[in-house]
Amino acid sequence: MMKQLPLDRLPELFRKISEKKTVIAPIQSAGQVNFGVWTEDSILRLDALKTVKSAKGAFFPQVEDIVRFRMEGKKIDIHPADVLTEEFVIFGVRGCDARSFELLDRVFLSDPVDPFYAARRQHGTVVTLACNEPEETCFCTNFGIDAADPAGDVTCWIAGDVIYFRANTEKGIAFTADLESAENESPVEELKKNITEILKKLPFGALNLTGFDGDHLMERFNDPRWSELARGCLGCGTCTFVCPTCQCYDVRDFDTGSDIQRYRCWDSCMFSDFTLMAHGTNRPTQTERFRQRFMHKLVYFPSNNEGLYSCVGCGRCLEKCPQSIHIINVIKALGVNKDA
Amino acid sequence: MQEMIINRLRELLADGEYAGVIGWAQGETPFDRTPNLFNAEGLDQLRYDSFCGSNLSKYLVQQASKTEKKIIALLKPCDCYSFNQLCTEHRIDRNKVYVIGVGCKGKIDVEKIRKAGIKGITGITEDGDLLKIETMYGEKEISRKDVLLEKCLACKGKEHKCADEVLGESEETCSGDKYAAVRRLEAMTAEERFEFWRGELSKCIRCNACRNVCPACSCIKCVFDNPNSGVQNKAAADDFEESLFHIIRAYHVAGRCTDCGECSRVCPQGIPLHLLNRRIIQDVNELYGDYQAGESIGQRHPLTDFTLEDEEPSVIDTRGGGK
Amino acid sequence: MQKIGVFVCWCGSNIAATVDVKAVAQALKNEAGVVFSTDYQYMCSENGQAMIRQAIKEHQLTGIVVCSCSPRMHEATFRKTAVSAGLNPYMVEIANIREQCSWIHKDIAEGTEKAIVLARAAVAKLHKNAPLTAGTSPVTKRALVIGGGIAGIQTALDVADAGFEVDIVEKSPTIGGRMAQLDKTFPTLDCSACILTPKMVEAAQHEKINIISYAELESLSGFVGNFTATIRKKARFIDEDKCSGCGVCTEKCPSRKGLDEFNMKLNKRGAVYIPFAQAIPNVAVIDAEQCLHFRTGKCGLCQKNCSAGAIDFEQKDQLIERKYGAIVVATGFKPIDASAFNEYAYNDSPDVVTSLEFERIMNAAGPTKGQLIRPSDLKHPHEIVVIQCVGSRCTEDKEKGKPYCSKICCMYTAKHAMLVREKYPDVKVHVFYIDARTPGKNFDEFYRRAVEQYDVDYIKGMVGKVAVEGDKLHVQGSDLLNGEQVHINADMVVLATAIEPDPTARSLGTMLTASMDTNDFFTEAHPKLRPVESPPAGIFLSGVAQGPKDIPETVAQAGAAAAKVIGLLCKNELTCNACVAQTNEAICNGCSQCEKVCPYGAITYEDKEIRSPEFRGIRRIATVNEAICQGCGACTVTCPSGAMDLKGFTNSQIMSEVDAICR
Amino acid sequence: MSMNQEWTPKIVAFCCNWCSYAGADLAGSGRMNYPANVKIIRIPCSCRLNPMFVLRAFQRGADGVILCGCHPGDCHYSTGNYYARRRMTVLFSLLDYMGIERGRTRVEWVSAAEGAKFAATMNDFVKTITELGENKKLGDLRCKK
Amino acid sequence: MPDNIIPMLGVVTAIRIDTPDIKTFRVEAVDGGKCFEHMPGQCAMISVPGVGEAMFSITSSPTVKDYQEFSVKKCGCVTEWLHHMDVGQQITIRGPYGRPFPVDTELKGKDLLFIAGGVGLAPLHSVINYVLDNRTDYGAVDIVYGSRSKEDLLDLPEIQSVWADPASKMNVHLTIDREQDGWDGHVGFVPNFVKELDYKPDRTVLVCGPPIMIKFVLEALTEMGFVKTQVYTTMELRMKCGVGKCGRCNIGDKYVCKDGPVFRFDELDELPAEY
Repeated sequence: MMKQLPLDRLPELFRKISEKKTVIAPIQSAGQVNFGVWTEDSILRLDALKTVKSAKGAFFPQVEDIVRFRMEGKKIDIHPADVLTEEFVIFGVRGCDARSFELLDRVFLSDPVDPFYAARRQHGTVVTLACNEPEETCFCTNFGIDAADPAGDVTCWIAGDVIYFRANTEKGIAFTADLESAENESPVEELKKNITEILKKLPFGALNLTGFDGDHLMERFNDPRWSELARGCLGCGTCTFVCPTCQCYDVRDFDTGSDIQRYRCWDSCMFSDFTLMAHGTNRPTQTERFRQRFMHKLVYFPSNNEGLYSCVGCGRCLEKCPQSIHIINVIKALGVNKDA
Repeated sequence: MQEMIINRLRELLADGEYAGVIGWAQGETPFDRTPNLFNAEGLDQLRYDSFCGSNLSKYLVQQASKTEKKIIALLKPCDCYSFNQLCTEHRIDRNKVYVIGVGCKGKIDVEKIRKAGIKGITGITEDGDLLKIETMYGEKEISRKDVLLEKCLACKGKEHKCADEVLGESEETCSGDKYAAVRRLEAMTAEERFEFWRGELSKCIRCNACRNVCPACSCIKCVFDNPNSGVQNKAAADDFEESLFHIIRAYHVAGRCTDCGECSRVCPQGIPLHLLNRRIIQDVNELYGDYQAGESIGQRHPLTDFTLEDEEPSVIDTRGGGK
Repeated sequence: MQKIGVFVCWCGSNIAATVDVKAVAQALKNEAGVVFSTDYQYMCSENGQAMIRQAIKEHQLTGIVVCSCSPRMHEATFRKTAVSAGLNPYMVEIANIREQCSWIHKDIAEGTEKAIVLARAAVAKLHKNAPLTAGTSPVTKRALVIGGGIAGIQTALDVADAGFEVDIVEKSPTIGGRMAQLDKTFPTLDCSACILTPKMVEAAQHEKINIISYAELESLSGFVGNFTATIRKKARFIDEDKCSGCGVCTEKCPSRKGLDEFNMKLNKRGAVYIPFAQAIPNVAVIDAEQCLHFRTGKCGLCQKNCSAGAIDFEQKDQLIERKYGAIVVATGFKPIDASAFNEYAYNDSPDVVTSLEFERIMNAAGPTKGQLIRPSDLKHPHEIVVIQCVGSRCTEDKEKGKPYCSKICCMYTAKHAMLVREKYPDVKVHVFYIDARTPGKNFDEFYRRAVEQYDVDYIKGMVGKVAVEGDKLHVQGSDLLNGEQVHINADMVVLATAIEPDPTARSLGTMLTASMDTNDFFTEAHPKLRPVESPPAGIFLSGVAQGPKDIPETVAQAGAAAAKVIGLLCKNELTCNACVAQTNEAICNGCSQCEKVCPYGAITYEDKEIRSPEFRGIRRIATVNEAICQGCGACTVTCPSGAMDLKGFTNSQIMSEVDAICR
Repeated sequence: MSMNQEWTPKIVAFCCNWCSYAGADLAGSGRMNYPANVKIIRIPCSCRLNPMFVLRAFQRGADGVILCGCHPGDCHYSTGNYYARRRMTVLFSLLDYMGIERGRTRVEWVSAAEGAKFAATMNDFVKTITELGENKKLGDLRCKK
Repeated sequence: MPDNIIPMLGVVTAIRIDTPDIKTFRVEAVDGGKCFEHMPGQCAMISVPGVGEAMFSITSSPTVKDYQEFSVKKCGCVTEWLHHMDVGQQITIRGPYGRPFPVDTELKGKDLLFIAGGVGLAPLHSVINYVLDNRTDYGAVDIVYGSRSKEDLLDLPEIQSVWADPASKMNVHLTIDREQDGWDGHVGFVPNFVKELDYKPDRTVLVCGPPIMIKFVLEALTEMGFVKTQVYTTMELRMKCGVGKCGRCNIGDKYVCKDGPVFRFDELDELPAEY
């Protein structure tokens, strides 16, 4: 059974939730929309289809302290950072980003479980929002994601000036408990049908992913076209850092003067120092680094995860790559059908 | 013009004297233009049109040293400054590059079209100053001059400062006072300026796109990647580090930045990074005389130079800002 | 990880009165890497040093921090102490807790706290120290003196007397320079030639001195102790070995159109000439532009008449390449061009002459054989006006004059006036002056003699205009003391023109990477403490090339420069500065920015094979010549990648200090 | 330093070895008082001051940074302070542009003979920084205890 | 307490200088005893806070009850720091990580041949001592070990007094690259030495050393009739997390820290040659 709320009363809802929980939502700041903590002064932008950064930061923040060391003489004191204990709601997650959480779970919740991530997952409620107007860069359809009916603890639809809620999980039921029931669910059905029609028109909506799997690992890896594809790549981390599924991280120490703060932060396999050791690196040129990123998404990850791709088709890399090199290029260039 | 360029390149590439051409290739969307190296066979993939905004000069740092043969580069008038600067810094061997200056009448920023609320773009055609945009939600129109890249609004003119030959016509697209935005910031109070920059820089995700695209940032190993530099850092852990990265970056390119505007073009978060560099350029010009980095090869830039009569640092107290 | 010892000095009560030295020593014990920490009454005393030595050995210290007086005081002492205990001298850091702490603070708590912070900073820096060894480079035991005037001759003689080879490169056909052109010298009024020519002869005959006349420095490479110079010896079309200087050729030469440079072009000379009677080398030279043989292919009278067969029309410029350990710049000066001062009618009347021209007119070997006659009509003048400061102390028109005082004009003007009055008491001499500047031994007495004994008419004021009126020169000036306009109908006007560096100085300075001031005088390495050295090591300054000066000053400076040269050449090898810049080749971009800011030209570039994780292949890399680098660090800041670092003051050392201070 | 102590500014003074460090020594031998929160770092020449050191000091909690070098024209290395002058002008101007209080950075030329000037400069600088208050804009929060 | 990111405390209780650039550190928990149990071939992350964290293979055998040892070659900032520390220094440690040599399964009952070069002996050291302590579980054991010079041979006293002791029933063959005074043993490179020793291809081989040595050893073994399923090695790539999450040390779809570091050569054959 769905719940509903007039759109203009959403801030009221947020206000109420934020008495007990942190609300994270797409918020505009300095001209850009990103997920951020909602406050009364925030500019909420539920109409923005894609935040610049994906929603993954809510569970896997770009920087997080993990442990602090205090050194004295030959002695070391170890003070692990606290894991999250407060509840939060992340609101307005799109179907693609919602899928990315499942993919991150595969990494961080597999044995041994990452305590920081696990705590965030445990305390976070994911409220997703259907995409009324998908864009040409969207290709979530390739990965079995329904932008018209996204997953999450709660699914929302904005139809006209009403926002509809459907709880999908226990957390979701708790979230929607106080909302009034929807009188009529047909606007949602109408909207879904509409969206489904638009999704059919996506230019990259139906990619051929044949041959991207563990069984063809060596073939894909040894494809001679990688160097051609990677030639324009700047080796920046834009694609990685806007990507909802990229999960590589680095662990670093910062000397604060009084102690050593160890933190982890997002890293990118596109960076030249990613695998650099004292005597060199096993990925010396951008070609190898570029290949690594896409092999991971399209071959290695599925090989280890029952064929599940580490891409959700959000299309952020299509929009943000400074030189317009992205996963579509790779899929189209290396796809098996081309060889056939 | 694209036809003309391809024909000329076919001629040049015919006898094998050149290792290839650095140009723009057709990407997957109608407006994706990806830098690539072309040989004679691949020329049909080369595109030159209003979407070729990226500056190709930095690719020559690697390519020109790799090949024995000369390489051909397609450079727009503004790209030539970066090219000259890289030659000055011995990062490109001028003798190994044949520069074809390609005409430019301003390049289109697709991001600006999106920002104007046009969604689901599937095609763009130009009709004089009018852009006809096909989208998944019907046809839209927008004025070309409203969606030019930010860098085109600070156009340095139509002259190619380093071309061995020039193909096509250029037009200056400068929108007037290029320091207007800098002055607007200067007119604010220190507190307002601080808030402005904190707002902008807090968006930074440290993707390094600005650095990696910047023709002045051609270091073999950047200080931010070097564990021994004392500032090595991969993610901004707090406000300070967000600023630190951009202050140091702006300072490192001071005197060498040609104001090519690539940093702002590639920033996924739309941070107006060029406003940092432009302020330095403005300072340098006002304090030490007019200087345009990359105007010619072999220049000595203002921070590696001095006069006995230079202003004292306290001059800043009396200039703009300082409130 | 270092094993560090900390030694806190009381300096009697100098430190201990306002810093709790025991507390400092105690606090430092807890610093990472500090394995020993103590305090003592006088660390610099023999007992204190022994304590340090013992601790180094006993605790196997890798470095020490001495908290004491300024490093400017005892850094060297403690470095020696460290060396004697087997430690590298650069593993010593000083925390200045006296001058910068105990002496400026009164509160013990405050002073102690600051001393601890300063000591911590020194420990933090020391953690990043590395043992340094100063490099060495060999010394070529030969000096090059550029310019053969009195400065160059004197330097050459002094250096040669110490037993070192010296080459003098002189651009004109003879050595002697400006001093050879002078008639008498102030304040003794002895004959210039009489005191100069013996020196010239001595130089010529000195077995260690090699005079390369009619030659100029073409290029210079290398660095202190190891310069390589290429010298262009211009073709003089005379075989120097054969020519006996008999002068027959000069008499036979049919061309008489040449202007005699030695006599300030006041008279004519032949196309083949010997500049003056005592020229050294006493060898003729052919002016190819004037010589009929070169212009028409005919003539050759000189060749026919030369019994020595010394005339060689086929002679070509010759390039001599030679290695030197030291270079002395003694390029001297020239009077400025007076033609810019037409308000004094210099261009309008031959009777308006410069002082140096006047000097030649007064000289017995000069164009008038020493007769004071007017150049225009060869008549004896009765009234002479001297105008001082022509082009000197000229601040308003930089194109025309010089902002500096030429220093010698007041004195030579007094000399001229005196000589005229002495020889021709009938001639009235008026001198217009702004200030009469006569500091110097017996100088003011000399000037007063001119005024008082010789009745020279000194008028304080400037001349507004000199106009040619018939055969007279109408001088219109102001007398500031009497507050009136002065009009004098003079027969001759002498302009006491400013002097300026020789025109070749600027290009020479560039060649030597020696810095110059805006007036093209060579800049000394330190205006007070190193007045005869140029900033680049191994380049020395002698004479007016460095700034206006008179003959005794020039000779004194020439001797000083020689002493510096001897000090350098008597070493078999040079110990370089250990704290020099160093390139990390793995990350050097070869961008050439560091080279631009190096004041010593210590940085060059080489294509080198690089094997680093980031790059494999041949790349342009900056190389620092340790023998030249003085360790200022300008390059390190210019380097964008941080490839350039300064040993002893590395980026990480300074940052560690910053961190420790801000902790 | 304990937490409950009242805030006093932290000042880092970079002094060139040849003039200003000697000037500071002279101030010391003349027993000229200036606040203890000024700590001097010796560098060979003002041109050794890398802007990164300035930022580092602020990061680590400095409230003011001052560079002292030889007077223009008197540089031991003849040209170093001229480069330093341009570099610091551009850096300070950029910091100003980014909204950092102008007074937090300063360059002062102090010769080896100007002990009194050194002390006076430090007194004045400490006064300026005290008035400006704590450096909140450029500090790294992780370095604050 | 979360244990895969947060390290535990270890204290260095002994330091042995093995070669000019290799030292062996004995690490115990602060309260004595081992920090954790491990199997031969597994690794641990050792870190010096503020300097960095690095992965080292555990050199001591699991059969040692009281401590673990690490042989560390000086090559980067962490190792540099470790080489400078004194006994009593605390460090942080986490692990064990990775898949060990199959000492209790595939290797059991087999005739073993250990081939090591330089510091490559370190990972095998653990296995050899484990085998020695369970000597009856295995057949013939041969050890071929080579280094640049006599001084560069790791653990020489132990090799000579324990491994070469007839009671150990192991054959030890040492070689150095070039002739040297005071060395009367074999001279020559390891791969050639292996060929000279002419083993029958029925051994199970454990090889570790510099990549170039491994390459030629593998060629030699192939020539001698060995197949890849008989040969094990350990890999080393840049690692950070140790648990296959940070995304750094993969070779194809395998993570060295989790699926390695021990690999059989036939397994590597199915992976991209990106190491």
